[in-house]
Amino acid sequence: MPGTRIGEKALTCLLYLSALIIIGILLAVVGYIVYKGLAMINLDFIMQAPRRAGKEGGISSTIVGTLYLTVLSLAIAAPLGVGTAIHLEEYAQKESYFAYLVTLTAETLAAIPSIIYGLFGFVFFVIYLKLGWSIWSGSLTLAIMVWPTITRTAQEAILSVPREYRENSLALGASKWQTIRKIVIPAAIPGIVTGMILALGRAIGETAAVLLTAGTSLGMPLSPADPARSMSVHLYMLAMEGLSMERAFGTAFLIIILLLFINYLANRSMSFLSHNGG
Amino acid sequence: MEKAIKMKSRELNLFYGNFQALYNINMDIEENRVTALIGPSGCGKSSFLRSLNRLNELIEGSRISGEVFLDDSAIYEKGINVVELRKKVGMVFQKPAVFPMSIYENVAYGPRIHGIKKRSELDEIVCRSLQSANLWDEVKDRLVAPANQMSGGQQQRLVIARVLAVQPEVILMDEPASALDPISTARLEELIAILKTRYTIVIVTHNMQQAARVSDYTGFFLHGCLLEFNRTEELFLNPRHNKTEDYITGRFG
Amino acid sequence: MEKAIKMKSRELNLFYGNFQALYNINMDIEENRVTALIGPSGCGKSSFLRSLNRLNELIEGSRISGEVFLDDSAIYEKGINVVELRKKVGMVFQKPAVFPMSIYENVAYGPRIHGIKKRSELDEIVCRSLQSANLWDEVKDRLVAPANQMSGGQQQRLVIARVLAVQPEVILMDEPASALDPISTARLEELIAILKTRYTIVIVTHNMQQAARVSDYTGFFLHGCLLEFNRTEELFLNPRHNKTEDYITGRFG
Amino acid sequence: MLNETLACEMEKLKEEILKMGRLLEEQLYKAVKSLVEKNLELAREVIAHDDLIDQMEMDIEKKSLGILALKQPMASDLRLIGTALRIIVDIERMADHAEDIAHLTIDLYDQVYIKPLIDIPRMAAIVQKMLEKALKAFVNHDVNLAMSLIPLEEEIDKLYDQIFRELLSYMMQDPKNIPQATSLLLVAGHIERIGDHATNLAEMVVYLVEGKRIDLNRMARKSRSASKK
Amino acid sequence: MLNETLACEMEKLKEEILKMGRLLEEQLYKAVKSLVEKNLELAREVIAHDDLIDQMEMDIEKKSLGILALKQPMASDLRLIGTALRIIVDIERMADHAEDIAHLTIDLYDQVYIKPLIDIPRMAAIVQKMLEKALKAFVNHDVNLAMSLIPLEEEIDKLYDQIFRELLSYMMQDPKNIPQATSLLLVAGHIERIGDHATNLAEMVVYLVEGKRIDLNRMARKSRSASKK
Amino acid sequence: MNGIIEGKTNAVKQHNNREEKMQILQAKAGRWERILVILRKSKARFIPEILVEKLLMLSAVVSIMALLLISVFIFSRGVPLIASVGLGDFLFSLEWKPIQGKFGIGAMFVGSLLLTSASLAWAVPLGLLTAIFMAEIAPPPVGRIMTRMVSLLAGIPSVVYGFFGLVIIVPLIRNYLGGTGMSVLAGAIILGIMILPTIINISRDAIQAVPLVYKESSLALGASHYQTIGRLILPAASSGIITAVVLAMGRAIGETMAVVMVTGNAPIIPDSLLAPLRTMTSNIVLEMGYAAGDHQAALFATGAILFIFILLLNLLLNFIRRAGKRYAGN
Ligand SMILES: Nc1ncnc2c1ncn2[C@@H]1O[C@H](COP(=O)(O)OP(=O)(O)OP(=O)(O)O)[C@@H](O)[C@H]1O
Ligand SMILES: Nc1ncnc2c1ncn2[C@@H]1O[C@H](COP(=O)(O)OP(=O)(O)OP(=O)(O)O)[C@@H](O)[C@H]1O
Ligand SMILES: [Mg+2]
Ligand SMILES: [Mg+2]
Ligand SMILES: O=P([O-])([O-])[O-]
Repeated sequence: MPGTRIGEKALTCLLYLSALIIIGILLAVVGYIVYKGLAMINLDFIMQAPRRAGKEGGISSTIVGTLYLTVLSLAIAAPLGVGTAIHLEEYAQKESYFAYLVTLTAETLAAIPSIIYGLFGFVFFVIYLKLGWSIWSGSLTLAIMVWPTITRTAQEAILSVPREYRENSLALGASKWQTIRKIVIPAAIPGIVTGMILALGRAIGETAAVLLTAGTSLGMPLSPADPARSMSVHLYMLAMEGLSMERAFGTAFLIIILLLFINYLANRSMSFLSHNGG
Repeated sequence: MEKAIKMKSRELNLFYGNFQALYNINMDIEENRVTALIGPSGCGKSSFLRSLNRLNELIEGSRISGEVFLDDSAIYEKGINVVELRKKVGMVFQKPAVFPMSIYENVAYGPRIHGIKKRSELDEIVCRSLQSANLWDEVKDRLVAPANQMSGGQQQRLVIARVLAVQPEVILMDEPASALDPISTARLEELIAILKTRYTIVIVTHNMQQAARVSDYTGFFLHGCLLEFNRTEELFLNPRHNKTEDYITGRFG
Repeated sequence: MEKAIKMKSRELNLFYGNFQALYNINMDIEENRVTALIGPSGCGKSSFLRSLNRLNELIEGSRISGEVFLDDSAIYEKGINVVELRKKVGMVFQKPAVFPMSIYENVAYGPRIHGIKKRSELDEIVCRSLQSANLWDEVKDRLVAPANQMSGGQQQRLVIARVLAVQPEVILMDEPASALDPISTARLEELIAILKTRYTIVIVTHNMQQAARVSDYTGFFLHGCLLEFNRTEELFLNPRHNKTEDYITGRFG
Repeated sequence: MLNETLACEMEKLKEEILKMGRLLEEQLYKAVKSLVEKNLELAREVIAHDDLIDQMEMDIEKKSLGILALKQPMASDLRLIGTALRIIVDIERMADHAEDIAHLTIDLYDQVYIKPLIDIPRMAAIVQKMLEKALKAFVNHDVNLAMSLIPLEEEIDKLYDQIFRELLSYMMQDPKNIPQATSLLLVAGHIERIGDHATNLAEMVVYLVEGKRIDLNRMARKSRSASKK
Repeated sequence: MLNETLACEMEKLKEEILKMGRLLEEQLYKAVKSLVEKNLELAREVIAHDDLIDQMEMDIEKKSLGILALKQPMASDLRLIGTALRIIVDIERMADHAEDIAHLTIDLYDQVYIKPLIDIPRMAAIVQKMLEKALKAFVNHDVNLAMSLIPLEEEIDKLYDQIFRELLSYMMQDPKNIPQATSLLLVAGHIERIGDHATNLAEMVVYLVEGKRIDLNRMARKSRSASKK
Repeated sequence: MNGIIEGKTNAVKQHNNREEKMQILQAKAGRWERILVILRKSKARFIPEILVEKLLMLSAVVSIMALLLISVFIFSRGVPLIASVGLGDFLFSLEWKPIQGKFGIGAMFVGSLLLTSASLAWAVPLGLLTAIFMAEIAPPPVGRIMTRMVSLLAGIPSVVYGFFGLVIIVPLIRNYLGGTGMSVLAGAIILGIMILPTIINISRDAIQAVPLVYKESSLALGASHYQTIGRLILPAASSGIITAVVLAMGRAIGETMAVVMVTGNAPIIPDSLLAPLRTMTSNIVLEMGYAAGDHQAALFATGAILFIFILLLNLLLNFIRRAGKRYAGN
């Protein structure tokens, strides 16, 4: 084949170039926001309540709102998701209609765009269940949204526990639940935790669904029945309505830092737990 | 030198859905002897082995007819405690599946499951089991190390120690050496020779030479039937069936 | 009955980073003969095999010193075309790695890579290679079926057919039967016996009996050294080294 | 020598044993013929050819061990090789006996026979038949044929006794006959022992085929020693 | 019988062969003693015990094949078993010779010996020494010891010739001596053959240890037949 | 329980035959004992086992219910309006004047498709090349670093991307290419960046999942590295790569916030790359805050259309996976 050598050289260049572009994009996005946002960050910005619709003051109430929303949604979704995963992998018959249905459900839920969750949360929780724009509505909506993430990762983690472990445990005279509790879940913990951290990230970043279910109130949320504005919604409002670009940068910076931290946690949990256990 | 019959199967049939995997198996397994099961792939060796401690029940759609006896009690009888049965009839699998815990915890797993909580008691069981599995000297200084840092052969012996810790009477082994290198295999075979003085062992192996080396009795399976069952020496030197002869001389298929 | 030397290594040393995996290997590989490499796990058999077609270069940090000759040309010389070399020195791996394509495409892969485009030509090569690999009769009616629907033994023979399709002169096999059941193994061994009339074969095997059955020459590796290299019969009946004797009589370690 | 398949090697092994057996038959035939016909050439040939048999024995032994080491034969194949290793010991010794007869031929060359040699060739003929049968039984795995050696062995024993007594009476008649008669006695003894070995072979064949050992040789020997007493 | 480790089984096999060898030595000793002392009891014992040797031969053969089938011995182990299979054939035949001597003792029981039996016991003693050495060499894998049988074999051959000639002269002297002398001649012949077999054993030991075959037996036989001529 | 037994015993006492009575008594006592034993045993083992199983099953049921509820609520709100407007008119009419009761989402529909294709057009090739680079070309440490970076890109939420587009991309376009900057181009760039991680991660995983021994076998047949990639590795990973593209497509269609922030949101079909557009998702999020009545229903109808779109994509995905399984996985 003539020209093969030159062709391969060109291809190599192209591949390196595309990798550079990706790195460039990341550096541009993160770098610019960090560069601009860093100037805004101080204790006041974090600790003070927003004033004049966010034009002045800090973002403390949105931080609290975000924490409220994510923790609550995770608390709802995690047991459900892990439970579903255990049921699917350990109890349900693999070929059964029910298992197929659940798997299909998880896939579909994972694919549904967040705006649809927003719509649903709005009609169902806010209006139909009369929860109003509240942290409850937002968390429940987010919980449904992140449930497939948790289920899927937990399912995969459980699936990756070798079949031999179970057989060995059963052959030692352990019951099924003993086997799951003592062997399967400990071995799958790294995957399960990673799934939860991923869900956490997704919940923090979510905007559209939260916007439609938790409202945009800037007041400090005290109970889950109160409406709240999350940091990402706050960023959206600030930017779209051009209220305060500096504060927008500051918020974006905080979101990115939070996510970086979560990303780091996910990596650590994966490697730490897998080294310790697996 | 005839010994007592520890386990026996009578007219055992096994089905996976509509597929019949075993046909009328009658086998007597002598106490304190090694019984080897050989035969071409898919002939039903593993299926038979797993039906000896009802592990076949884990497979969806598997059904059984006929009887299996352990010490004259029928293990498929209603009301039999499967957990008790599996305690008595332990199993070692092809791939050494050590649990992702420390060496100590691996061995203590079974006793813990069965309700032993006292540390001193556990310590003693762990020590005794590891000694019986010929592993104590190699691991006594690192009992808390993760078990999966051991070599394949050590792992397989650890799995055996784990089985010994629940004080079984019969040990079933499904191709326990097929994932091991020749040296580990040799050590495992030595271990089997020692263990048979105290336990009854049934071993499935693809390796005819291995069956010949370790076992006192050998059963040859073909298409789900137990074609020939005899003293190992007889079976390998003077097989009664032509099919057995063909298989062990490698003229098969 | 001495044959020409097809490949030879001279003072071959292989390093992985700082770890030396092979020490001064000198080996003559005769043409149209089967040469078996045996030895305990980690002794360097695979490393030596892979250095015969420079596949070791895929492993990061591997370095080599010394020489390997194919028909008197040094394969580690600068300017040697690695692609050409690997065409001449084919390789079969432990697990039958059929590509996720049809049977036909698997065999046609190599010739296609090397620029053969005409369908009739490809047809002929595929047919011939499958015949040589003793597989034609079993698959001739389903050449377009996905290759991974075949049995393990068939897959391994397909992999061999795929190697044959690029018309190699030497075939390296790294434990080609360790994933196969005894019957497939027997068929593979038969195939090797046929292939050696036309190719030079080097085979790594964990199974001493297999080495004894299939090979004409056997090399015993220990800790990266070629401890003994001799006619298979001599090596198994009258080993010169005590270590060899210990290993083949199973008294090792 | 190429490393070939087990079946192939087994065939070859059998053939070589047959070849060795045939050479032995020839040796025996020639030895007795040389004695009867006073053929010095033939006797020397027999003595020279014994080396061949010894060589064959070594070759077959080596090959058998080679097969054991390389091919892991089992069941009937294994028994065949076990038999081969033992058969060749017998054949080698039979050949030695034939050689000894040839030596005796040479010793007797310059003497006129005190009586026409009739019974010794007859004995030799029977032994030859036994050998033939034993080898055929070996090749064809034919137990019946192997068993048919018992009456022949008895016949041999009877003939030997007869020759023994006859020669003794010759010696008594005339002390000059003594050296020759003694030699002839030894010849008869050698032939008898060959027959004995042949029975051994037959016994091995029975084991080879049936996997069990019956003591043909003993049966024959017992009946012989009974008749001797 | 339990399926045990190879090393263990090999030890046992060696022991059994040794036991068989010792029994043979005993048989030979007793047979000759019974002849010298005209001890009918002892002769009968020898004849009875031959069954034991035959039984041992079968047992060892079975055990050897068992090890081959079950343990896949290699290298020296394999050679040992190949040797075992062959050695027992020789031992069995030696025992037969001893038995034949015992039969001859019984034949000669009612006769007064024409001469004091001196050389025959001497020959027997040497053969016994050979046997002992061969077996010891086998157990200890001692090639030198095995090679030391050559001079002994030559000695045996010389003694045999001497006895042969002596007995011939006795026959010539008095035809009445002929039956007894012939019998004694046969006894000497049997002992000579036992010596021959012992050389065989030694040869096998050399093969076992060195892995190569030298023809001790032939060397000895050649020197013997040379001296005979 | 004692009471029950005693009661029955009293009843039995009326019988004439004493022996019979005794037997019945014993039999009953035996049965009770047995039941007690079984109960005690099952308390120790079987009741929690079954309880746990049912609980786990319940969590699975909840998820199915959630999906059902979502479907029911979205469609029950949206479908009546589509029915009254007519599906064709609703989908393809370009007139979106909610105040006048004209509900045609044609422009938004086209807008969604346009924006999605535009972003896929550049992100797919770039992502695929990067995936190949990471899996096959890059030295392992570089590959590891890039994996971290890509997962970081994936973790950044859409609103941040939207914000970045708003403050960087839009002004850049405005300054160098003209227009307001709020445009198809800005949307395509931001959306493309957002779906890059999906494409890279999944196709890289697919490429890495191709067994090493395939690669070694191919090299041992005398193929060069690029030949191996082109003829063996990419085809073997093809179903994974297609999956990546389809997933990215789904993500692009469903994306809301970033798009809202950079595309200008004019409900018209754009005539150039620099013109603004509005997608279905933007439509919902922009107007949901104040919509009521039919207007709100129209927004739900938009959501329903989106939902159906996503379901169809999902079907496609399943189909690809099934086709992929036919060849893959020994
Ligand atoms: N779960 C299952 N469902 C249906 N058929 C099965 C199942 N497991 C095994 N079989 C079939 O039952 C037969 C016996 O299987 P088994 O695993 O006992 O064979 P084996 O002798 O152990 O073979 P191998 O040597 O390959 O392990 C085979 O034909 C197999 O296809
Ligand atoms: N990529 C690698 N990096 C570092 N060391 C390696 C690497 N591959 C192999 N080794 C070491 O080189 C030595 C020889 O390895 P090699 O794979 O050749 O052994 P082998 O004889 O084929 O063993 P096995 O029978 O287990 O396949 C071993 O000690 C191994 O640990
Ligand atoms: Mg199996
Ligand atoms: Mg290797
Ligand atoms: O060969 P033999 O001396 O035993 O007849």
